[in-house]
Amino acid sequence: MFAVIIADYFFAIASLGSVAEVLRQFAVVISNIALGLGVISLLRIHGRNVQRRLEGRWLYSIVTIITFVSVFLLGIINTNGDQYTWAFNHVYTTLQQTMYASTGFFIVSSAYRAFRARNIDAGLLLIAGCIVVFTNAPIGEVIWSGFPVIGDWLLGPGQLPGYRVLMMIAGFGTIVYAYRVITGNERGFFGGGE
Amino acid sequence: MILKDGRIVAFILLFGSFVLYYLFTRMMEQGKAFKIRTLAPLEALPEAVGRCAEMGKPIFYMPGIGSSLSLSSGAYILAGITILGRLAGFAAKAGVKLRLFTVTIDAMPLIQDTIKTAYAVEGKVEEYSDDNIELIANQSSLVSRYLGAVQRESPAAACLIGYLAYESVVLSEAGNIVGAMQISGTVNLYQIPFLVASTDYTLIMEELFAAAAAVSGDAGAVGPIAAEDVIKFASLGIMILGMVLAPLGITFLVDLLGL
Amino acid sequence: MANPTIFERLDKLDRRIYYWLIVIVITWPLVSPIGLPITVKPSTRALYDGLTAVQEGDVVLIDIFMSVSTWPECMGGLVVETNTLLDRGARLIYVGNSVDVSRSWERLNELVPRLGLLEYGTDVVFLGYYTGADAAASQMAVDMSSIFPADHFGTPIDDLPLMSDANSATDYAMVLFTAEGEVKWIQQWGEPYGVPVAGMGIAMKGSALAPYLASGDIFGLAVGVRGAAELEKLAGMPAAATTTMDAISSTHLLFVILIVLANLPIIYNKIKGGS
Amino acid sequence: MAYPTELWGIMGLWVGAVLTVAIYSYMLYKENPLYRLAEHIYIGIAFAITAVVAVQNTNRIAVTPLLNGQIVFIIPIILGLGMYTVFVEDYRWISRYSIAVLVGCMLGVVTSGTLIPNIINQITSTIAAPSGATMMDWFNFLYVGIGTICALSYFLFTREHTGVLAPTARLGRLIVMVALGVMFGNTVLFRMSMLSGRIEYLLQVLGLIPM
Repeated sequence: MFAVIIADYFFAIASLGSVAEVLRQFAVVISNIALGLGVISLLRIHGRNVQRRLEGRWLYSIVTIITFVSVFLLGIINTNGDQYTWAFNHVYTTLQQTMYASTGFFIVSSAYRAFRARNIDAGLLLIAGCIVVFTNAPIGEVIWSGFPVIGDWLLGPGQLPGYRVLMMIAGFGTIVYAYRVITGNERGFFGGGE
Repeated sequence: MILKDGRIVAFILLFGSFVLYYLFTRMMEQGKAFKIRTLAPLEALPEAVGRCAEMGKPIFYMPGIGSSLSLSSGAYILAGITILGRLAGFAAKAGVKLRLFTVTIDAMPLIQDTIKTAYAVEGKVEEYSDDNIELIANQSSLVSRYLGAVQRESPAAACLIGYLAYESVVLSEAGNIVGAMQISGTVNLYQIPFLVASTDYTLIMEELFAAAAAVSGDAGAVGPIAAEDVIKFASLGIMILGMVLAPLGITFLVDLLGL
Repeated sequence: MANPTIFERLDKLDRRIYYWLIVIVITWPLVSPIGLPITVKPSTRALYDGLTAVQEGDVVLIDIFMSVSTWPECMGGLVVETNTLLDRGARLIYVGNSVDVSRSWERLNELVPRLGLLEYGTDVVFLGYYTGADAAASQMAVDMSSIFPADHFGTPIDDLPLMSDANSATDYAMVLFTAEGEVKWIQQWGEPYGVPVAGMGIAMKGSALAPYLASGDIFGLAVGVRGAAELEKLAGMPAAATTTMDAISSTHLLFVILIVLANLPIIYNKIKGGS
Repeated sequence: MAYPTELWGIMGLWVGAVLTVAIYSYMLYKENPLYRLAEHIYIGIAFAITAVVAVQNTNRIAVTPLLNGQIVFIIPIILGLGMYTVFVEDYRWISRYSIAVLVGCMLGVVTSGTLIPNIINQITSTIAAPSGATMMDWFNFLYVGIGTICALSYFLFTREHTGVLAPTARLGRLIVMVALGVMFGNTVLFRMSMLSGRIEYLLQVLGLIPM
């Protein structure tokens, strides 16, 4: 699979192109079907909790299972139905946004507790970070007009070499990774971890 | 030429890399030694274990969230587990209790096996216990479990090495509250700034892979990394040359790379 | 430590006090806005200039990668992009890589009512959700209809006149990403087919995409809610993102104050120990 | 959007508000049953919605074409279902074929896409002379060029950082730190805009600010 797609990228051969096209389509279908994997593991974990009447957990696990089953059935019957849309808009959307935003709290408490200039490296990171914070917030400019000037430089050329290298490293890493998977050196996929 | 326009350099880069990886792996198998350089976070592992031994406290390990089967997180979780093997060896030797928290169901057998082997090597297999390894259902419950455990058991050191997401900031803060020495490492770019600012040592991006390769010492792992260095040297050479040529108005190298 | 009381006390302060503090500093400016001025960054201007340079009838692909959780960050920018492109007479095709993309589409329609007044299928199409990341993007570049045999509402793609003009990457004048997932467009559309790529990223993209911006792989970028507010200013339609900026100012100030406070003892000790 | 007037709409808003408060009660008060309830509802509904979308999509892009006579789609469907054997110890090997196809395709697409933008374009744009000719342009050119070279030298893994590499790798690490600092600042912006979005929502539900 790898070879066909790579070859299609480099060589202008028509028949190869259509094989690569079919393969890519296959990959899309498989990844779609695989979305259900998480569901099975969810039902297994919570099903077990209920079965064992795990103290303080099993009632909640029932909530999870009931929520899952009812919303899933509603959705399968009619995705545009009122109940499904309602659950989607008001329960799912809300929880999604809320959970995602909750790290905002932790960042602030960590700002006092965890972010210390332990050494020059961390110090530099914190200084650059704070300048960017004041560049992003309009108040920075009010405090000192220099913040956005330095900040814009940091956001442009300042961070560029560092990021450029992190990106190149990621690129090199991908190639090594591809090689290791193809040659069977990467345990994760084919060794299954045994 | 059947090669598509503008892809010649990319072609050379990819297949040149593959050939080099193969050659270096072979060279290693035939006895040539490549050494991965000293990585401070890796060197700090014995210190962390020593601290725990002195204070009579446990050490915590978190190999990250996600699935070891996934394309985005798999490799990093496995790299974290390789490093775990080394740490478990130190812990077994010093008699320090190693506590591990994970959500990665599919890596559980591997994790247990890795730790058990490390204890067996030190001849202390009877000190190993499955109870010290906790499997937790999902990311958020892992966070709350870890927060609770840190408070109750107050470890003297903690390692957060693997594929980390938003929990990195929360867990490292928890470690700082009890004054644990912390070693971290991930390839999730968004989390690295937080780890650098809040833990003592951090493996940045590919350092995690290099560290895992150094620990395993396996030709299939170290060889490609050594070969990659050759490619990096070549890139460095091109950039240095290019920087000298640019002010002179010579665009030959830029044009060449555009092929 | 020389002055242990205040720092030690801060250290022992219940974290909940910090959390309540945040709630207060966010709520306050929302209820009574201050309206601090906003200056526009070059990358945002480049994006806006690119949008206004679109010709009438050009087809633009918009990837709503964001999930509903990212609305506060990116919806504002998406609204400005949509309005600006519609002003230029562009034809828009929306896709999305988040399972809740239909919800984002509905919200966009609420915020840009004239989307609903356009002739669906000719001027605008909502193809809906896709999965398969890079593989999908690379497949879309050669044959849109293989990934989307029908649009989100089940209309076969052959019945949508717009789609017959826009079945492969070369038919598109531009790809705009929203929130994340931009690299696949750069790698699978921009690089091989030369389709201009730009968009509205979550704030972290301001860092992650800087090299792409510098190397010209993307032509413009609005960074986070700040970028959205800048777009709103450029387009002269202040909305949600502009309102949020005051809360951003207050929380950011709190954040920096806490970091400085936390590091004062370290700096103090260094100076004392050094001399 | 105006404040809803019909019963379901109002109820929806309030359910949303209660759930938001339930989640934040963990941070603002402490871990409690209300939080746990919200957490478990979230896990359930998130999976339900993912599953519904997966079914719909598979239907649209594979099952429908299959029923319309494109027999070839039977292959990915079988491979996809094969993934589910990971849960059955004895048949786990089947899933490896599915994973192999998926991983092979993904790797091919990702690797081929990464070469030019991630590596070659980055080298090219480092050594391309600046377009402007001001002092600042040349200063940036030098800073970016030297910075990139130093930072890359930090990521050499088989040489110790001694000799020539000692100063360059050190400087390289500091340059990476600057980049990470910028990322740090931007992340703060992201988190805060998310959080203020939630608080804005609560204030809107309470009617304190307009929708």
